Amino acid sequence: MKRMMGIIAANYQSDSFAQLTKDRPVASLPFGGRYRLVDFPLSNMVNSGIFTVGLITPYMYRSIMDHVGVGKEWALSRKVGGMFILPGSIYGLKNVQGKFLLRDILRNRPYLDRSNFDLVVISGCSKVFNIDFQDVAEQHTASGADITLIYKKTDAACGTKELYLDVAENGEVTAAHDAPIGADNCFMDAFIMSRDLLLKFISWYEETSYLDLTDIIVENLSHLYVSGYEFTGYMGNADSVACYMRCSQELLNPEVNRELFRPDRPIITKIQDSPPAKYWPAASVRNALVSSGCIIKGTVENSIIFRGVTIEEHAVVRNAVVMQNTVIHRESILENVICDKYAVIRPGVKLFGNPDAPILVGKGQDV
Amino acid sequence: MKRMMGIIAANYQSDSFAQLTKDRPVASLPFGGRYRLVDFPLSNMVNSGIFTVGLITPYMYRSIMDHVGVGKEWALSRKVGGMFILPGSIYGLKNVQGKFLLRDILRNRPYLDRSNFDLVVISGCSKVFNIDFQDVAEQHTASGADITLIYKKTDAACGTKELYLDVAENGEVTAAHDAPIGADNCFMDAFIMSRDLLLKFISWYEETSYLDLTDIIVENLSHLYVSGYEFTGYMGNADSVACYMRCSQELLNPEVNRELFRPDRPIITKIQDSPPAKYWPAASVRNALVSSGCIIKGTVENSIIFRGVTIEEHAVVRNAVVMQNTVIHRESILENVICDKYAVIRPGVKLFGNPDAPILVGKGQDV
Amino acid sequence: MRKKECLAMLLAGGQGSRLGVLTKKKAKPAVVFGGKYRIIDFSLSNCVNSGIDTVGVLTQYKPLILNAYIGTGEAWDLDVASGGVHLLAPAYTETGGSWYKGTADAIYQNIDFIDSYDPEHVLILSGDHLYKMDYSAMLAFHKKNGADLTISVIEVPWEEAGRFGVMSADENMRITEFAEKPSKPKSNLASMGIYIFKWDMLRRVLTSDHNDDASEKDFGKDVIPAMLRRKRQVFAYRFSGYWKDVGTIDSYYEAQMGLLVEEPDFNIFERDMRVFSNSNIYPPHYIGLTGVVKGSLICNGCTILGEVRRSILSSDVYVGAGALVDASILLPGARVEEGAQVVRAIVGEGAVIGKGACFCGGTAKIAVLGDGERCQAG
Amino acid sequence: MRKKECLAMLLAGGQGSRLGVLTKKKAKPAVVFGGKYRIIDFSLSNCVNSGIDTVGVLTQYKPLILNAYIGTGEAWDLDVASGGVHLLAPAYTETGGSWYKGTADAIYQNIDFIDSYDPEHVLILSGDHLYKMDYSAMLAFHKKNGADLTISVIEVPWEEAGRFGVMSADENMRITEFAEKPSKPKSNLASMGIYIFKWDMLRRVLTSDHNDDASEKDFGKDVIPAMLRRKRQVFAYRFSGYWKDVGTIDSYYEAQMGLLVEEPDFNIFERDMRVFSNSNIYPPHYIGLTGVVKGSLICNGCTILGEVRRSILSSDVYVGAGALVDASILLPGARVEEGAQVVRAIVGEGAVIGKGACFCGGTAKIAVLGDGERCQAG
Repeated sequence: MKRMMGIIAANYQSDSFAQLTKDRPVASLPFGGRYRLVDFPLSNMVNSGIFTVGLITPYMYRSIMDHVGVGKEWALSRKVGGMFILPGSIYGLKNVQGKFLLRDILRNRPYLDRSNFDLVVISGCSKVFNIDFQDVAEQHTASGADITLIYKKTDAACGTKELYLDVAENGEVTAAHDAPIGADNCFMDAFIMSRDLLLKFISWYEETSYLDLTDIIVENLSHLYVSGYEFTGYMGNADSVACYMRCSQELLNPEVNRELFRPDRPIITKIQDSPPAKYWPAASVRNALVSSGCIIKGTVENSIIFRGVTIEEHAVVRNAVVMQNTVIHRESILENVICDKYAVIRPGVKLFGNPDAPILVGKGQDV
Repeated sequence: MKRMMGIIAANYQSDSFAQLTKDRPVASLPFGGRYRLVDFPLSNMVNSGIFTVGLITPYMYRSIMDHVGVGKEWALSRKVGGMFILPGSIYGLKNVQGKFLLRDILRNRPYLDRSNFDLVVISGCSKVFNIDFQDVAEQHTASGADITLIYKKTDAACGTKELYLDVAENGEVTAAHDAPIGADNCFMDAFIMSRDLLLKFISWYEETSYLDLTDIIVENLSHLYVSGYEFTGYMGNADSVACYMRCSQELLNPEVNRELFRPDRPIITKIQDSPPAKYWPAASVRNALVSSGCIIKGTVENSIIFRGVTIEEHAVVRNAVVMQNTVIHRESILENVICDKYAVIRPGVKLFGNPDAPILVGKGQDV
Repeated sequence: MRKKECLAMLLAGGQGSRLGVLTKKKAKPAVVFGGKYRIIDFSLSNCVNSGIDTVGVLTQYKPLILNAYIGTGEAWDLDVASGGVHLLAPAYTETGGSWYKGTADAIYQNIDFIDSYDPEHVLILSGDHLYKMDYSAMLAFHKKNGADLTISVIEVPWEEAGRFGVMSADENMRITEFAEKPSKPKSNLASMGIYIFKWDMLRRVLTSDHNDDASEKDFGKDVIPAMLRRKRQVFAYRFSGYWKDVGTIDSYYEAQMGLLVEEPDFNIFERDMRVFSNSNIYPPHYIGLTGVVKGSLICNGCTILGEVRRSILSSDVYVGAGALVDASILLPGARVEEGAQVVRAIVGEGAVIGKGACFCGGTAKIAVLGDGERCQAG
Repeated sequence: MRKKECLAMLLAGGQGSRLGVLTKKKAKPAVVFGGKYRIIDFSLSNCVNSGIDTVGVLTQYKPLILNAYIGTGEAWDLDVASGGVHLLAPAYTETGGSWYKGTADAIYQNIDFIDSYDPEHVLILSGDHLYKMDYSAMLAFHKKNGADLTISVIEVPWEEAGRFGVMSADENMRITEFAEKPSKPKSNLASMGIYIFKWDMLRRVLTSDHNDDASEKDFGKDVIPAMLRRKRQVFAYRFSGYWKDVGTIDSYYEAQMGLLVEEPDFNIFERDMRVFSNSNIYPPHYIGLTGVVKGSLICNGCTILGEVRRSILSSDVYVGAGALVDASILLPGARVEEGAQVVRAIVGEGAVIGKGACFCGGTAKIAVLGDGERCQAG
């Protein structure tokens, strides 16, 4: 087993989520009925035997700290290793398109300095997949690469700002583009490199630390041996509202669901204590993921229903994502809608969104 | 037993600590050999049966989050109540002299809104004492006061910016001054008020939320019934470098020590796993507090030695505070010195400070 | 450490043989109830909700699953340094091992443990009933009376009184007479098996009970009658809420079916007097295109492709396409394969109803399949 | 859950009667050692440092303090959902209770527990030695040989070999002969009581041992000889570091005195292969104006107003003014009052040496005062 340390960029903001990320980083966006996006990289690391994980946290850290705490649920509340909070820089992240800003790592350099791991796994938060980083590390070591970028063959990644890789037959990454033209290898915001090289990057680029690590890698493709690791499992992309909606719907595909939530590499999240979901005799539910603590009296189709949601009699919820503790009153209809937490949909309200541009109901909003 | 919730202002900065608080709030200043200042209000609350505690955290939150985590050691990692992280506002706190800025509470209003407690205990971090807030709450309720301010009779509180109270015979606070002239009742940065009144303050002063809660209280002394609670135990003041030094030295008084660290109301802190302190045959130690993990080969007098400090042969440490993992090499002499964590004092180095103006050795500094 | 006013001792050592195959591999308090709970959750949650932070759990029969479930008590906010949950199995000493010979003996063998907290009062609980109770109100009543022992009682129908320990009390609720399962009950005030003792008194009484060779070391049969004979201050505390036995297959089944009505008497959705439990992390349950769920409680991790009516599905249950589950309780990890039928049944943890099989009870008798067992078609 | 490659079973049920009064109230693994540790810390820390995250701790004799100390294993990073520490006391079943009859029987009774992790190999440990060992190196050796059983061995002086189980091995370290405490040892390779078994094999061997009425159910006396008789692949793994028995008063005392030298063979200050423990929170220790401390290990919470030389003071120990403590071990909460003398002695937890009293051992014999006892002057 390779000994690795991890870094998760959980600080970046996005303006492609509108009010969904007004008061939270992308990392703490609720997803999949009971998770937050950060649960996926965290669980991937822990399930791959990585128990020293640095979490780059945003200025708006409350939601993520509330959720992750000291990492207890992920077995990261430890005496040796464990979870390290790495506060990210504060300057206008929203305007910057980067996810792996060098300055965030620079600022937390002691985390890298004080460790004795050879390899560092770095992951973003807005792509959803279940991976064994041990496999990646083995290929990385076997290939002798300086850096191994993880990618998925797809030209429909849906994201607004993806990186597509040209990968040669020997696995080497020869070029990168920001559109799938000529290449359908979508970079998954996850890569492995040696700790030494990362420390070198920090010294070399200290003066231009506003750069993104991936930009630095692309810039150095000719000097470095950058290899690609092809991931063949499911990758969901939650990089914008439309992507988030599509990716949520994909969870209703039993095969995707089974692959993402496989019992041998479980996605771990904060434990909440809710009673089982209660279905009333009149409930009508099909093709849906429903979480504990819900009370379902109405109709639900093709939807993801989070913990503690109440759907009253004769209410209809279709092609929707309804987050925690929202109440949908009787005779209202929601189609192609994303409801944030604690929203209230009054009786008889009808919201019809477009599948590609769902209607958003903000946190605590009363409609 | 009164049911109360707590708020600890752990975000304020101070410029009277020089480099000791360069990268940390006052709340996470190491104190007493193994504690941080925030341990005292946290332990006081928990020992008084307050298990819903909001911690107003600073922009530089790493040190405090590392230390407090989710409050597990204080039994605040709970399903009901527990510790709530309340991020404080970011704007230039260093220049502001306030500890209880209304805007920090305003920003975290849901913490107050969603609770059903009658009383709120609010405490700062830079005064050190062991109190039972239940006693205060009982007097508060019996007196019918709107607010009860806790004070200690002393005109030598040492702090640079104390508030002194005029307390009438019936216990009412009639005036407040920023010097002990005419009053030697030093406000201890701790008070109790009803949650309702605090919420009212928030609404009344929303527009002028840069104000400090204590200023608001003083401004309203004539409209409100503000009562004083006299604390008769030991109060140490760690409000500046000189105060911190004096207060540290006071811990060497066995009576003070016994009172502050009483077993029935223990001061709780993060558990670290160090071996016992090891004294070599040549060690000479008197009147000192020494923590686990130290290796003592030289001479220590009238000093506080934190965890993992090494004091080599023929080194002399006198009237000093030496923080975690500092190494003091052979034949060096330290008198009236405060060494921050991970400092290195080279062989033969001699530092003689003044008792009222101790020499500071910064974190990781190599002297 | 502060002296404890009251600590609780929870009797969880019994096999619960009346639950049949459900307790073949675990003690009764560890049996799953209501989808995501285990029977012990109700007593532990009552303790926490009553402000009792120190609980000794007396285990004996197959305690492995119970021990793992309770852990440090974190799930119930009971992982506190000044108290918390302690698992108290019978111990081996210099003179050999000694199993618990009865409820009173179990407490007797743990006198040292109780003394280490120096409590004023000790609350004795047994973990096989479904109820929500604020023990602090009972403690206040006990203290007000200066009682040596207070027994929580509930009015039961006269025709059922003979199944309980029943007592007669004077106008101050001081107990004048106590009869364990009398054939001709003189009262319909039944003991709920919840006692608060002054610890000094209990320690003395247990010691003399221990030395009495004729005693069966049981609270109901020996300790309480002895205290009444000696004219101790024994009071009855009247409780009037929901209280149901879950110690037999029928009562276990009926109490759970009671959770399915629209406004159940025992409400697991209530925010005050919450019921806490220690749960695993499963994804939300999935109801497929062919799934139907009505009038049921469903836990996380389930996959439902068939029809589920008036049933309780614990975590990680699978119901295949074309299968029917009606008026049944499926314990964690149970599988109902394609086209199978499960009616008025309890299916144990990890048990499997094979393709097309029919596992159905009748009006008279609930069908029960043990943990890990398999029922095949034909 | 992933299949476990190797889980550890730690035998912690023995009384340790050779430690005399120190084990009057607790099992040997719970005895305090080196100021802030308990004996079990060394084995548990070895497990964690070797990457073993699943440990069954077999308890029997007075396990209360041990149980409370281990808790969920959090102190050793062993509170992981996919494994962790499990306390395995003998259990009561439908057919009554059954105490552990020997080391092999203790494992036999927990076959179901081990099976639930489906391990390839099982590491058996006993908790009464002081050593640091990377079990993963031993496991690699075991796997390389395709061994059924690998026994960790250490070279001991020939004159002491008769106190151990000794074995002869061929050039590949395959064991050809094993003798438990032979009067005329043919080898000086002593068993350290550390075994790695292929689980499939061990399960079979334990079952046949269980059915053998003549067996004492002991690994050294029964299981290993039986495997050798049947020509199983049994190998010896040579360990060459520090390894000391702490199971008698003398060895317990000497091993601790060994920690006091400037460069001890067993180093608790080392950062790799750290020793973890579960500690309470005490303030730093206080050395008063009249205090003297030389050549000693001192824990938090102590107050030292007298003279302490070549001694180990556990947490919360008090040494009054004018008192002398020399070449002694003071367990947690011990009090040495004004003017008392303690020399070559072990003072139990919470024990008190009264004002002016003298509690001194000699060169031949260490003086030992039991937990909570009191030694008065005159």
